[in-house]
Amino acid sequence: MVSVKEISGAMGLNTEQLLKLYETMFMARAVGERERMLNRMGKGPFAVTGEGHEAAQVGTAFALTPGKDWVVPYYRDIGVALTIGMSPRDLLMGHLSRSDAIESGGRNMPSHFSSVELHVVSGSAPVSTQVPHAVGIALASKLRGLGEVAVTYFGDGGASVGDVHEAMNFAGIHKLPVIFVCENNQYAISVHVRKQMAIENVSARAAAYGFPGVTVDGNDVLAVYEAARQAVERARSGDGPTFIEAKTYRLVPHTSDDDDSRYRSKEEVDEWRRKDPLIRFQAWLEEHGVADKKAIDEVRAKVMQEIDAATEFAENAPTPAPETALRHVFVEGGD
Amino acid sequence: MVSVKEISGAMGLNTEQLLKLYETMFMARAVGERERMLNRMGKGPFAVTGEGHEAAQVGTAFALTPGKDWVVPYYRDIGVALTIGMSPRDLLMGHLSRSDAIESGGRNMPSHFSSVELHVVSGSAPVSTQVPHAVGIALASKLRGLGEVAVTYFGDGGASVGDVHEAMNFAGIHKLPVIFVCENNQYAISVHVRKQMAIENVSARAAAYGFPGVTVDGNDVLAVYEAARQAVERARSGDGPTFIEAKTYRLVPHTSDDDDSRYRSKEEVDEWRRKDPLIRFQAWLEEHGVADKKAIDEVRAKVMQEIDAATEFAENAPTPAPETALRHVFVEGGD
Amino acid sequence: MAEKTLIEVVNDGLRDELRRDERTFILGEDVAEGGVFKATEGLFDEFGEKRVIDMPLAEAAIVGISIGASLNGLLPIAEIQFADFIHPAFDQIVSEAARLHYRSNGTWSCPITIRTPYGAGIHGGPYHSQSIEAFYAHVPGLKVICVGSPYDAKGLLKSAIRDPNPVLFLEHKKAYRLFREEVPEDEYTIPIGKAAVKREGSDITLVTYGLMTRHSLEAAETLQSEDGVSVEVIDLRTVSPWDKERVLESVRKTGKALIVYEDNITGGFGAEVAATIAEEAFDYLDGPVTRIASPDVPIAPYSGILEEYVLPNPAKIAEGIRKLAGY
Amino acid sequence: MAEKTLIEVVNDGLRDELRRDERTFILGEDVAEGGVFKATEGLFDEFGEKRVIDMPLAEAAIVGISIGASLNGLLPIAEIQFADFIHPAFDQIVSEAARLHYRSNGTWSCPITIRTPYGAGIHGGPYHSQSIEAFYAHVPGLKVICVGSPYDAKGLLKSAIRDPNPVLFLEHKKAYRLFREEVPEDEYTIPIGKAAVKREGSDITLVTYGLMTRHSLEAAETLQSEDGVSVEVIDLRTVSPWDKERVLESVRKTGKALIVYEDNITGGFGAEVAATIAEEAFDYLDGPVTRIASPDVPIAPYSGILEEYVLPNPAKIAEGIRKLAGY
Ligand SMILES: Cc1ncc(C[n+]2csc(CCOP(=O)(O)OP(=O)(O)O)c2C)c(N)n1
Ligand SMILES: Cc1ncc(C[n+]2csc(CCOP(=O)(O)OP(=O)(O)O)c2C)c(N)n1
Ligand SMILES: [Mg+2]
Ligand SMILES: [Mg+2]
Repeated sequence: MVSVKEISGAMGLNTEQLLKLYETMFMARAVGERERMLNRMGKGPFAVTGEGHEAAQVGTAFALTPGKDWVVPYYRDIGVALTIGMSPRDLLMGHLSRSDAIESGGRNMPSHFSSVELHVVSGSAPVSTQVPHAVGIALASKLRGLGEVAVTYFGDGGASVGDVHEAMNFAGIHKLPVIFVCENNQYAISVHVRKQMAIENVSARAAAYGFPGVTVDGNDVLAVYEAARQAVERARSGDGPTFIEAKTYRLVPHTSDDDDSRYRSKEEVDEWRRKDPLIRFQAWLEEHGVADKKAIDEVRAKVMQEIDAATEFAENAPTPAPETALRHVFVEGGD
Repeated sequence: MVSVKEISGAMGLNTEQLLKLYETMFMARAVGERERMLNRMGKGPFAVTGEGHEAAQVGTAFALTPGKDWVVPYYRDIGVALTIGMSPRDLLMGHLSRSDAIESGGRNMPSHFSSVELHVVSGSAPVSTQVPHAVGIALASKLRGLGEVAVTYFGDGGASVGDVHEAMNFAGIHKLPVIFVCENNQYAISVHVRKQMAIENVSARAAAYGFPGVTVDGNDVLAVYEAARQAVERARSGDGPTFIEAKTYRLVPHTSDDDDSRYRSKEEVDEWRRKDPLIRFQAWLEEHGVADKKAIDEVRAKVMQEIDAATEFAENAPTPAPETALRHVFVEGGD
Repeated sequence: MAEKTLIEVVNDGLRDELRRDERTFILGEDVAEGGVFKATEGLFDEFGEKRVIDMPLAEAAIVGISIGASLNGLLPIAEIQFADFIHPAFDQIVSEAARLHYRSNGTWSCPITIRTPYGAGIHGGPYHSQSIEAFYAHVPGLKVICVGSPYDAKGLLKSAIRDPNPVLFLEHKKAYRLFREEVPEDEYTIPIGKAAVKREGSDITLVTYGLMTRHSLEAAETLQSEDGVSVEVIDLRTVSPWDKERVLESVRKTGKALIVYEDNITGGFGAEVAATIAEEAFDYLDGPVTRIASPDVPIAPYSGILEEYVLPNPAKIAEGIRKLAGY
Repeated sequence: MAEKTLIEVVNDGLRDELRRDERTFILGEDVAEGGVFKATEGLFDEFGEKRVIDMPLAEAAIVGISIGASLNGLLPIAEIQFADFIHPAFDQIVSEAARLHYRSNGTWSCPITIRTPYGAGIHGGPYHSQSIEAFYAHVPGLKVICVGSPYDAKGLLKSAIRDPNPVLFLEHKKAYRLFREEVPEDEYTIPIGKAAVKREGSDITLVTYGLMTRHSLEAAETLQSEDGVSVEVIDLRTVSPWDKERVLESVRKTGKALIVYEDNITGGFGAEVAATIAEEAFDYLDGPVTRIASPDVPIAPYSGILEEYVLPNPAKIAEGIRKLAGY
């Protein structure tokens, strides 16, 4: 196997890791497409996916220690969930709101990722409420001396919410091991980023809280990974938070309920399609001799097989029993 | 009368204006002391005053056009209210919650300044909720082409609140004629600013919203005035918001319910007493031959007379009739 | 008269008011593009960027800035994209908008309108389905309207926008396109605070609002035909201030009261209606004041199976009427 | 047994729990210095900066960070300086703390305690006097406690901190130093959700909580001595979940119910109690289910004259009892 040093620009990743990175990105893409397809077929009333965000999501999560570190994602983070270890089956079970879906057993919307074992925190829909949760998790990690890092994700729209200010301020004061990842796809549904902030790079806000902020090309998975790796290092060594802005683009409508042609041009979308992080990383892998077309095709075939199997499993899995709707309002036997 | 240019460092203010500045600062100091004295005498259950903040408050408000521009103050801004045109009588009527007190007729706490005519907006107690109001006022000024500037005030503690982030962000996006004045007295009650933010100058946050922020010596009234004058000019000419941080110190307890010896040393307070903005400005006036001791004494005597008269008036003014408590929940005759 | 849906008349009503009064303007998320439910469709094109303003994702600011603009001569019409997302603005609504007039002894006022889609039944899950009227109907100084049908919606939206007080205008999102109603093209308004008797009856008074009015009417129909029970269905339309007199008058006539609401039962707005009837119409009661609402779980789980299990529907309401009638 | 005030036992209870369980910690504004009411007096000195954390002025963060810390093995005890200032955290409490366990199908839980002083009568004006229990008692997944006396406060505070669910613990600030009660030094807890009969009686059931319990007992005393009316006074102590059974049992015995609460009347928590009695004890009622509360104005205007006019007091309660007794 090609050793680390031999791959220039690989940010210290070896062949196996690089292929895993690609596989996970492709899996994220394919799971998103599958969910939207199922939705169009009338299977699952709603789909929200992250096509286009794969490099930003997988690249950041790849720098973490799954099950030890914490991720506090938002609804678009299929790539984050998969990188940390949730399976296509977990996500498709959630998409079809099956009773055994680990995310919520059909109580939360799809793409509201959750796994207690994997430290993937269940989210809600109100944008950015999860950001203080990540800071609280990081506070506990510091107070308990656990060495765990918490990473939370939100969009450019989410950056406008007051909770983000309050949470980042506290994280800065106490130099907490937390990383703020903003997936800046330049739109909050239809609202362009120029109507959301008067600055070029939202990462500049980190300076308002006394910690570093970086802006990276969110479609360059290796650049994203390297930024995340450095942030994790900082966090783990007690140097406090980092804000990472990954500039990217949503290649699909906001959700299955959205018609993005109402607010952005085909030309703009096409231009970004040419910057597709998957195509780009595949080219890089081929150029650097990490994988040839054949190897890539094998990876894709393997992933598609898994997704087909997961789909079939989920479609045949049982739905929740109606009366279970009354359970878990309070911790059972808790008092 | 000494003409403008002849007074070096007067920021273009003439003798009359300089004396008015001093008179208003002294009046703010004296009204605060009077309210605390009345409270100790059992007259008025609560007092919150701004001794030490006079330069920051009067210096900023002095740059405004009273009755045209808007002030959206917080509870410590006795100096702002007086500069804009509220009288000691108005404030003392409020302190004693008299039925004719223009602030609230005894409904709001003292130092919750308000005057529809003077564009002094009634405030609440929740810290920083007033900040978006100032931004909305500025939005209306811009949409209606009124040329009015809105200035809002808050403390270092108030800067931590999410509403401030959301409001400053919107103001930056639309380049609104609004000024954010942070009276940084280094404490939120007992919490030192180092436990509130990881940065040296909170004015640095303006950069997160795309407009300028400046930090001034909040005990130097002329420096504060000049910063405000420039900010008003920017706002009026359509160049958008400015953030002004005035570094100062509260020379008195937080409120009549607070014992500040629990969280700050006598030495620290004494050190700041030596930086008293009133003493400092009086010395400047004397040095620059704007006023001699005698002139200063005359100003003080005149102010004390007014405050004594206002006190007497307020003490003899009627209290609210009990049943009026039911009025003004909704606009009367409004529907 | 044209047959219109609820969402169509909201759009019509907004257009009318923007044309009628220069002081009005709309602000909210995605409103320029027409909004996720298309309530503001076409308004940006007609009125431009000064009258239809896209906001950053920040509900506290949407309300707080509306309050400020209202103090300086404008009549803001704020849209909160889903009622579930109004919570960050709770402080601005409760502490500021609702209390400003009172705390200033009647000198300042805050004529803002906050529109938002609420309610369940669209597989929206626990964050696109909530009823929020109970929180706000408790707050003095705030008016709260809940509409579930086109005719009422248009007339009340105009009254809300013209009201000198802060008004929370809740539009049931499941009713947006559920059915059409005859709605006059000509100007009309419906007074805030007045209920509507949607069906006259003599055996039971059923008090409800929002989408539950439609479900209740269906149930009343069933009871009439199947059991010969005559139900008077009252749609409050405004929950604060609510039409106590009209409700009490009906209960004094029928002697039995059933209150139906969609929200989880405990502390829901229907509790206030029931408590008022129990105190002020006690002498006339021939049976327990009964409530039908959702159980105390977060409204609503996403799965259609779970959602259907918790929400009131015509069958559950019919069952409740039957039980009370048989008392 | 020592005689203690409410504020003293809150301090004792917090100290006991910090000693008992290493996972607990306190966070809030000014808590290191002891807090504006001295609830955390001395705790920073004993437990240090890792267990008693001063927060920036940001209530949404205080609650949101507590939620996060609870997910990672800690038991946060958050202090909100005044209940009136909890509103910015409404979204974090309602959308997050209360719904996390349900939305995750019981896999995640959120064992946080939020303590805050509430209530009027101290010339606090409209922003240092509010009752907030009605907002939160409506929210499934959240427990809400209202204490107005030392003995209950200590036992319930311990139960709140140890409860695996989010608990809102409301301490009536006027009761902080109003009176002393015998409070055992030894460990004891009081179960959440259980009411206490503070006075037995046979003619009328009076249901209340918080400071109103004390006022109600005084009124009951008056009625007994002056009118020979025997009032059973029930202090709910917990408003969510509340002790329905105990209340219904009493009403079935007395046949008359009076609900007393400090908050403005419409949509207050007492409406739920009244509605429940009217539905589930109808057959036993010999008179209207009556409520005594503040009028619908922002609680409370600052002027002592205005404040006294709006708040319930022993005289107003006695009047209400007399009226109901004479029915
Ligand atoms: C508090 C809140 N307000 C509004 C919404 C409705 N909403 C859902 S996603 C969204 C846009 C979010 O944009 P962004 O944060 O940039 O993330 P993206 O979808 O672009 O990845 C909005 C307005 C919400 N979920 N929560
Ligand atoms: C939202 C909110 N939380 C807490 C309080 C209680 N409180 C009143 S003033 C204050 C400190 C404010 O400090 P700062 O903003 O620096 O202003 P200063 O008093 O120092 O001038 C606090 C915590 C409040 N009024 N509002
Ligand atoms: Mg975006
Ligand atoms: Mg301060």
